[in-house]
Amino acid sequence: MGLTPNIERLRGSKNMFETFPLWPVQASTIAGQLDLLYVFLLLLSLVTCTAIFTTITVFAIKYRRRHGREAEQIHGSIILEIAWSVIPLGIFLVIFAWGAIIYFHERTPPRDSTEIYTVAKQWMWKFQHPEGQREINELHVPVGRDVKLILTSQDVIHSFYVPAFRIKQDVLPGRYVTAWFRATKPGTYHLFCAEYCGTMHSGMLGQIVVMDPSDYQTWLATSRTFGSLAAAGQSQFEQLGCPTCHRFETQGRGPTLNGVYGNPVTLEDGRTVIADENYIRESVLNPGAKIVSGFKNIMPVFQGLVDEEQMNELVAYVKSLSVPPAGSAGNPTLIPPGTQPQHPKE
Amino acid sequence: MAEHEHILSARLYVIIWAVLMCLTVITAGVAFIDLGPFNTVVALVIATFKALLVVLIFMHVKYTSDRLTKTVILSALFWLMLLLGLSLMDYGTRHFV
Amino acid sequence: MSDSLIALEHPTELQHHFADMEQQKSTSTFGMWLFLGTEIMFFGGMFAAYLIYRRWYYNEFALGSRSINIWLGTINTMVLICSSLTVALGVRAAQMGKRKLLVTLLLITMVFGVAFLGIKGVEWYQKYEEHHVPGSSFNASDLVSVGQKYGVHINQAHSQIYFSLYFALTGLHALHMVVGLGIFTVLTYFAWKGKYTPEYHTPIEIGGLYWHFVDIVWIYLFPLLYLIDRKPFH
Amino acid sequence: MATAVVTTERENYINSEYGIRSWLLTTDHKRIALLYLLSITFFFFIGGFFALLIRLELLTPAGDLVQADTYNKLFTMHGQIMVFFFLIPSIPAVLGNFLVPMMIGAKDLAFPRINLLSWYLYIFGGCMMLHCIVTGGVDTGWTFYTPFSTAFTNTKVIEAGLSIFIVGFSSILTGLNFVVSIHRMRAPGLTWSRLPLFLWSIYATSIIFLLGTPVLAITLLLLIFERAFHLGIFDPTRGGDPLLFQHLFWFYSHPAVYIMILPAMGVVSEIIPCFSRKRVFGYSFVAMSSIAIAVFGFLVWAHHMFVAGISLYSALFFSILSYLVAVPSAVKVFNWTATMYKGSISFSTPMLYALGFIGLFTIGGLTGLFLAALGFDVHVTDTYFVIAHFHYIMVGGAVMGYLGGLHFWWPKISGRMYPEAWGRLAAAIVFIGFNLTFFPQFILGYMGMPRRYWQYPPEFQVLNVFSTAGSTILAVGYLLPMIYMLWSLRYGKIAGDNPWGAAGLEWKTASPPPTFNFDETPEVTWEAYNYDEIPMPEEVSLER
Ligand code: HEA
Ligand code: HEA
Ligand code: HEC
Ligand code: CUA
Ligand SMILES: [Cu+2]
Repeated sequence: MGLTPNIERLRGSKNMFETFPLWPVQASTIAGQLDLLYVFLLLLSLVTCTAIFTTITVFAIKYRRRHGREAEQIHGSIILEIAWSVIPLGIFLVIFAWGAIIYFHERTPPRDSTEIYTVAKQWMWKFQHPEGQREINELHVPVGRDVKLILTSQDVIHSFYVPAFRIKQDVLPGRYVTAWFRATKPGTYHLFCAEYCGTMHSGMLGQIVVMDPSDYQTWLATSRTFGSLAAAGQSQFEQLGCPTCHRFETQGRGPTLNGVYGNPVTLEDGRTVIADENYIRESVLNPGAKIVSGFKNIMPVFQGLVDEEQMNELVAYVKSLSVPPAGSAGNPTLIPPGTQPQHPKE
Repeated sequence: MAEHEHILSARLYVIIWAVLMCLTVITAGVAFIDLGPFNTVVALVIATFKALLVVLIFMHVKYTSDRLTKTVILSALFWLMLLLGLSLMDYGTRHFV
Repeated sequence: MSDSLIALEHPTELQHHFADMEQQKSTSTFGMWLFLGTEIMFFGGMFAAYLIYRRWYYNEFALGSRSINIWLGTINTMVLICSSLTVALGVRAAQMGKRKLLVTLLLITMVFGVAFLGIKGVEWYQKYEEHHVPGSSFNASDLVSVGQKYGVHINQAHSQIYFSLYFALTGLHALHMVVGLGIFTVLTYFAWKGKYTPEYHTPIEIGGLYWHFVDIVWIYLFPLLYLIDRKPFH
Repeated sequence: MATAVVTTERENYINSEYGIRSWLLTTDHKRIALLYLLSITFFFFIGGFFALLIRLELLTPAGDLVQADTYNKLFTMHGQIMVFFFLIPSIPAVLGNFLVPMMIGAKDLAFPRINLLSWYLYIFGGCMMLHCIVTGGVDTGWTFYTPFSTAFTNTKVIEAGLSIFIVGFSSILTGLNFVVSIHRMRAPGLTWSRLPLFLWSIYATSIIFLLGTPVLAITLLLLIFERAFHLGIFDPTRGGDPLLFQHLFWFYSHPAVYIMILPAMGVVSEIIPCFSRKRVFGYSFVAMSSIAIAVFGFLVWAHHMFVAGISLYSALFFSILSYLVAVPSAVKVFNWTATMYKGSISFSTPMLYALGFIGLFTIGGLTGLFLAALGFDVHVTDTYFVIAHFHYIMVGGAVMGYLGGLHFWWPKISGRMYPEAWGRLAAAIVFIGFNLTFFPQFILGYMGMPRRYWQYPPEFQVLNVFSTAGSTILAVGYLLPMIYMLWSLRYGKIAGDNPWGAAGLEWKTASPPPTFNFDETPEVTWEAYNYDEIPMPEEVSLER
């Protein structure tokens, strides 16, 4: 791969005035909320700046130095000091609360989002759809569906940024982080890498293609699939020999993985943790870190044996063994090779 | 300066030294007894006590009339707590939500 | 203004920009205390790392700590405490103007300091032989098997983090000791020359503050690095 | 002209001794200040030169002027030089060094030799940085984020880190000197409540130097070890946490932004009363707000990490505290404004810079509030919005404050007046060029243009062209003062001891001051800013 994989994307138009927007497109549910806050902040700043600058200008003119007029010595005023500390503080707290509400919204994906696994690496984006489609530097999503991205990086820190959606999330190596959005408008939008990641940081571009649901169905149907992610995970699971210990009818040498995801797990040292994606990831890559109560620490370390994409498949598979709502609407569920109650597909 | 400069007795220094030595032995010994999570607590309490003795007596802080010295020590410790406390706060709450 | 004039009305040790000895002395000690304050923050960054990884990788920290020779650690703590005593007594000797005693105590202090570094060296050498020095030759498989014996899983990479912090903390501390020895060499020289009097011995005092501070750092490093978990396994 | 007077000139710190040695081995705080002035100016122009190259590259969307790697090195070295080798030392080490002893009525700083040592540390670190640049440079961004800096880049991270480590000690020692001097060496009668506000802000800055910089030092040391020996402390593949690096880095680097702005606020708090002929409105509030900024500034660092993967709760915590720390800044702005009320205002160059400071700092600060709003930051973090925010504060605020202070005290430093008309012209050019450079970047940022981009989508070009155009105007604005100030050294009008009719002990001695500042230790019997007792010379007022 050359150093400038995406340079063509940058050379679209001929004249710089051909496109000269001053406001980013709104293409997600959050965009509108954020723009509202922005407008509020702009107005607030405008008012504050006008007030301060006008006052200064008026003083500068009215009290400019003239013969025969001395400055009047005024030492201060406690009331004013209190007023201009408390009032701004009040305004600041409003901004804080508003920003916090949006942030809270941004950080809590709706329960039944479609989960797309994303791996960032120098300098490209790889996406794994639950239905098995894989994409590089391009992500197709339908309008109106909640999409949760489960992101990880293979090397350095990157950042998943779609200005049209007003979302951004740093993508860290060695750990899953999540982000979510619901697209509202069909179109093709920039995907930027926003955290500096080396030579081609500015070339680590992608496109988010938002489609009408029907177009999306066609796209799904026509694009190559590698079997659903969970199914791929299942075959990984078998190839890596996990079933020798993790059986489904009974507790084997290892705990059964049915219903693990999304539920609390009691650990050997008495703590309980919720089994989220990061927990599953850690259980495989570094099993000794958290030992399930009642089990011995015999599970081999898989660090270095599975790469990020395989890891994602395994996680998707283990997750598919749990009953919704912890699972996700978009994810086709597998029938586990055991007796766990099955749930209907989407 | 000389008029209010404290010259402490050599005996006091030796006593403090003896206490510090004993505490060192105790802290090493206690580590071998299983106190559960309290092992760490005990070790740190002893260490803090030792440090206090050194600061107050050997470094004469107990005898200085200068409040500034104490302010400097306390604020440095306070800032250390900020660094440790606020960064640990992030680590401690990452698993929430 | 000629220098000789100043010299007439000022004691020789008084620098030109101070009004009197008292101001000069309180200024210098205050400066040293502030410096020690910054030192706390300097070590603080590593303590933050230590705390976080100790919480994450407790087993590795515990076994790593076990693998360090507690005897050497304890003895070294004692050596440092002894040196602190001699420093404190040295300051006292300076206050009383006992030149010979002062020089002797400073020399003993330095002997203790060198002994500390020597023992430290032995300890590091042991770690080197056990391949516990972080870097390309790091190997903690011995800890892994100890862990297996007791049913704890040891991840070698995480052991390396423990040893990195161990070497960083003790190394930086040792560096402070070396600097301290340098300071004390100079102090001893001037003390021997009879520069310090009951009226003027600020350098001894602030040198002493520095030494005690380095001692205090060790007082914390000892339990944090050596005593994480020494209790018998069940 | 004035040159005829030379023979009868009084002995002062400049002509008391001659020869290179007398400068390189000096322990006189004023000479050290001049040494700093020279070295800092040098680094400013290097950093500015890199900025111009950055701007030129960004003139077109495609990366065509330099290679991608070169570009990455450009902004890294621009940031590192501007922050660590120019702005952090600027006001403290130049104006602070020159003025602190004089303002407290002392002959020198508490530890003159340590003061010289900190200049040598600065130079040593600076040479190392230059060597690093010449032999290849660094490309990590000024923030050195791991694991890129420790395990992926093949540039000279260790050398750059060491050089910053070393200047860090220069800062620590300078701060130490200031705190000790202000505590222990004030002239009789100069109580805390009579301290000029510049000293309050230098004092607050020094607190940050003392308590923050050591953390940066140890962080860089760990970074260097990590890179050299792959210890794993910051490396996720070895169990380390890259966010730990960010926590430690910002623990220092957020307070460091207050290191950059507080001294400038101090300068403004001196200039405005002088040119309004009034006592500062709410003296004690302005003084205390400096301390409050220094202290609370340590509580907000993770607002640089809102999308970095910190916990939701600490994000909320650090966001709300960011708003608390903004209150004292607001208090300052309001008090400065109120100081002008019923004053008798004239508009010499320093005053123009001070007014420019208020305007641009307010805009920069307000956009800081935007960034501290969690949800909002998610969209604009790591975009040009952030770039615009901090250039508004650091260039529009701090550099303006620095230039204002330099003009204000130039007569004291050099004994000559700078040419007033040129001064005002340059101030206007800087102001215009600045806004043209950085205002478009707010829009760019909100549109989504990420920072540290060597090439960018074409729809961002128009605004980038504005920005580049502005930066060339800015360059002219910065070159002018350098030229006319050098010119004034020889041809400038001889300044009196107190050409502005300013309050403050530094104006009570000769210009340039004698080596030991005062012939005899002054005794202070008046409050700060007693402008009712000092007339302003006619020349200043007539010149408007
Ligand atoms: C001198 C430097 C300086 C100063 C003083 C500040 C001051 C502030 N900064 Fe800034 N900041 C930087 C330099 C500075 N900053 C730099 C260099 C970066 C980027 C680093 C990097 O990533 O490379 C940055 C980044 C940065 C971020 C992270 C952005 C990101 O990367 O996502 C945030 C987020 O909260 C922030 C917030 C603030 C706030 C709230 C203040 C406050 O202190 C501002 C307070 C001032 C005011 C508020 C104005 C005056 C007030 C009034 C006039 C009151 C009236 C107002 C009302 C009533 C509404 N800054
Ligand atoms: C104190 C701090 C400071 C100062 C003063 C400046 C000053 C300027 N900065 Fe800087 N800037 C930073 C601190 C600062 N910057 C930091 C911390 C970053 C982040 C880096 C990172 O991402 O890691 C940054 C990043 C940054 C970027 C973003 C790069 C990117 O993300 O891709 C840009 C782009 O426009 C920019 C522009 C400018 C400009 C035009 C100036 C102008 O104000 C400069 C004007 C000065 C001159 C133009 C000098 C004039 C001199 C000459 C004309 C002569 C030159 C000739 C010789 C030396 C022989 N800066
Ligand atoms: C040698 C036996 C063995 C093999 C092979 C094995 N495991 Fe495990 N696994 C265990 C044991 C024992 C535990 C419980 C102790 C622990 O947490 O380490 C466990 C725990 C887990 C958990 C946490 C379960 C819970 O209830 O919290 C997950 C997830 C898991 N394993 C996944 C896998 C996957 C995926 C593979 C294959 C790549 C695998 N395991 C292979 C023995 C094994
Ligand atoms: Cu990936 Cu920047
Ligand atoms: Cu900040």
